[in-house]
Parts: sequence; C-alpha cells; structure tokens
Amino acid sequence: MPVVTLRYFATLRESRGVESEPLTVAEGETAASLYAKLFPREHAGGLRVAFAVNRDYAPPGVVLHDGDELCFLPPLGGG
Amino acid sequence: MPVVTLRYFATLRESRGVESEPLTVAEGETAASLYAKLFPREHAGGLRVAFAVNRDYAPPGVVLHDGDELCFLPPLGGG
Amino acid sequence: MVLLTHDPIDVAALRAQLEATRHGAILIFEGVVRDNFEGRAVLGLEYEAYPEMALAELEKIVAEVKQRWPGASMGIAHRLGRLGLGETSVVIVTAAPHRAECYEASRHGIEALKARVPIWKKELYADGASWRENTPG
Amino acid sequence: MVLLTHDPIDVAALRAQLEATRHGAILIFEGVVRDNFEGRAVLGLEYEAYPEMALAELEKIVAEVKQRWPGASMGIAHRLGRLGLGETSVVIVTAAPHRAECYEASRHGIEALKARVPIWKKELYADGASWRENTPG
Repeated sequence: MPVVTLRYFATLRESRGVESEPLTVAEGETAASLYAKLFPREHAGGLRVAFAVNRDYAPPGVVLHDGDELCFLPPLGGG
Repeated sequence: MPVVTLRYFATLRESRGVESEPLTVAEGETAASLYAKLFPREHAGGLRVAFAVNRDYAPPGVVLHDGDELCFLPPLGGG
Repeated sequence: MVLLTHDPIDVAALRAQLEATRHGAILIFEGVVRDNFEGRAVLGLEYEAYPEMALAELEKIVAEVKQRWPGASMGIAHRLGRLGLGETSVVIVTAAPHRAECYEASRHGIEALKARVPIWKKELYADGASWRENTPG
Repeated sequence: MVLLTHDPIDVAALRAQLEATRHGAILIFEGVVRDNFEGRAVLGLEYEAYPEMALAELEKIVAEVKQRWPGASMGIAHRLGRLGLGETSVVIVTAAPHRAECYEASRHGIEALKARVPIWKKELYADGASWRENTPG
C-alpha cells in the first residue's frame, strides 16, 4: 500500500499536533477522502481546504501514490 | 496700463532668450492674445500651451491685471 | 529573485535586482502590519509558510509576469515568524518599460500571492490569537 | 511632503514620512530614465520646472488624495537638472489602509503629476536634443 508524507500548517498543524508524518493509505485513496478521515471536525465544520501533491496544487479527487508529499492547505493569509 | 511679470520655461524660454521679464500690457489684454503676440511662430505652428496666472491654471481668455505673474506652459514632460 | 525570510526584508537589495536602463517605471509594494483588523486591536502577526511550495509558487508568479508583460521583471520577498506593528510583511518590486504595465503587473503580483502562495497568518490579540484568512482587495 | 531637488531623491526619507501603523499598504513608484524613446538612443534627460507652481500643484495632488481616499497619504519628490540613464526622476510614495485604494491613489498621483505639474523634459541624443511631451500611459 502507498506510503505518503503529510505536511501540516497553520490551524491543521495545531489540530494534528505535528508538522509532518508518514502515512500508509489505501490503494486508490484520494486527497479529499483522506482529509475527511484525518480531520473529521474541520471537514464537518466546513473549513475550505485546497490540496497540494508534491508541492503543486491538485484537485480534491487526485489519487495518492507511493512517495507522494501531500498537504491540505487551509485558507491562505500571505501578504 | 498693467505691468505683468512673464515667466518662460522650456522651449519658450529658449525661444524668448530670457527666463523672466516685466511687460506693460494693454488694458483688457488676455493671456491668449498676449501669447499670440509674443510667440507668433509657436502660435502659428500650433504649439499647445496652457496658461497660468499667479501660479495657478487660468483659461486662455483671462484678463491680465497689474502685478500678475503670467506663464505660458508648453506641453508638460514631468514624471 | 524570490525569498522567504525571518529577518527584516532588504528592500534595496531586492530593488537592485531590477536595475536596468530599459525600465521606465519601478513599483515597490509593501504590506505593513496594521494595528487593527475590523476594529479589533492587533498586537502583532505570526506568519508561517509551506516553504518549498511557497517558493515554487512565487517563482511561477514571477515567470507569469515576465511572459504576460514583456520587458517586465519582478522580485518578491515575504517575512516569516513574528512581526510587530508597522513592520513590513511582504515586498514586491516590479519594473517595466511603461508605468501602465508596471501597475498591472505589480497588482497581479500581490493578488496572486494572496490567492495562491501557501503562507498563513495568525493575528495576535491581547486575549488570544486567530488564523486570519485573506479577503479580496 | 513634496519637493523638487537637483540631488538624487532620498526614497527612504520620503517613505519615512508615511510611517504609521494604521497603514496596511505602501507603494513606491519610481520613474527611471530609459535608454531609448521610440527606438531613438537617449543619453540622458534634463528636467526643468516652474518651481513655485510645480510645488503648489504637487501639494494639491497630495491634498486630493487625502480627500478622495480616506486614510491615505502621499509624498512626491521630483528631480531637476541633468539625469543619466537609470537615474530616478520621480518618486511617489503612497500609503493607505488597504491595497486597492493604495494602487488607485498611487496611479492617480503619477497621472496627475504628468498632466498638471509644470515640469518639462529635454531628451539628450548623440546628435541633439528635444523637448519631450508626456503621453498617456
């Protein structure tokens, strides 16, 4: 099964309590479904996240592959 | 008869050969008519000038009064 | 040049990257930490980035600007960590042959940064803190 | 603050006038002497002003900006005399609570300056010189 590296920032980093972690995911797992599993409270609360795979924006339905770096991006605040 | 102070800049300064001069004008003389008399070549050549009386924009038909400072402003180039 | 830094941004160094006599207009945009947000007193901000992706997105913005406004160039620096009131959080330097495209490109730079670059901001109050989302304009 | 100067413009001093924590955005516009005009090689520029009226018009622009964009402030400095390639002829610093009005006010400042402030520019070529009129944009 694929192993992906998760990166967490801002409110999701605080919620998860770590900055990064490896995670084994099911074959065919998508970014959006993994987000709903890992952050059920934020998902239910309607936090709008974007998805990045290997440091590039990706659609919610992107399928994760072994070695991917995945990040859920909470609403941005740069500038 | 009114005495006005003329100020010249840029192409009109070069044409007139001085930066400033006092000039006695007829009663009722306007800025535009004085310009046509002092700079017949530029006037005929269609140089678009603006008029300033006492360091503020004024319409071409403004009547000159004793003590006025008058300037014909050739097209601007600031910036 | 794009960079993320925990130190105050060296605006002169960023601007010096653009020096070229083919430029007619230069714009330097600075975002400054304000003392209030919607009326609530702010003591400071704390910025956090996904650094590898943020730098990649900043590079994309700079490349887009060069392609969309021929002759234009851009440099962007963003502060990270804790910032006090009046400190500069972001600097975008833009140069272009003419001022119209310089304004367009500069504005594009800051709007794109706010919309796409993974950086987050926590507002610090006397009685707490909250992650603050960008809004248009 | 508005000023005309024969010396290089001190951008930092001009910007320092605006320092206030109520500002969220600062824009610094610089006009730079280009090496060509419509393809003709330019060696330098010479600026001349009607100084008393130019300062009065610059003050009016700054006052207009404050009135039209509440909370905004502006400082303008313009060089006079001979300038070489790459030198900065004009600097407009603008501060405003939000970036949208900061861009609007800054753009208004440079457009108004070019349209109304009595300053003239002579372009110097290898084989002569000519007074160069501003064009929009």
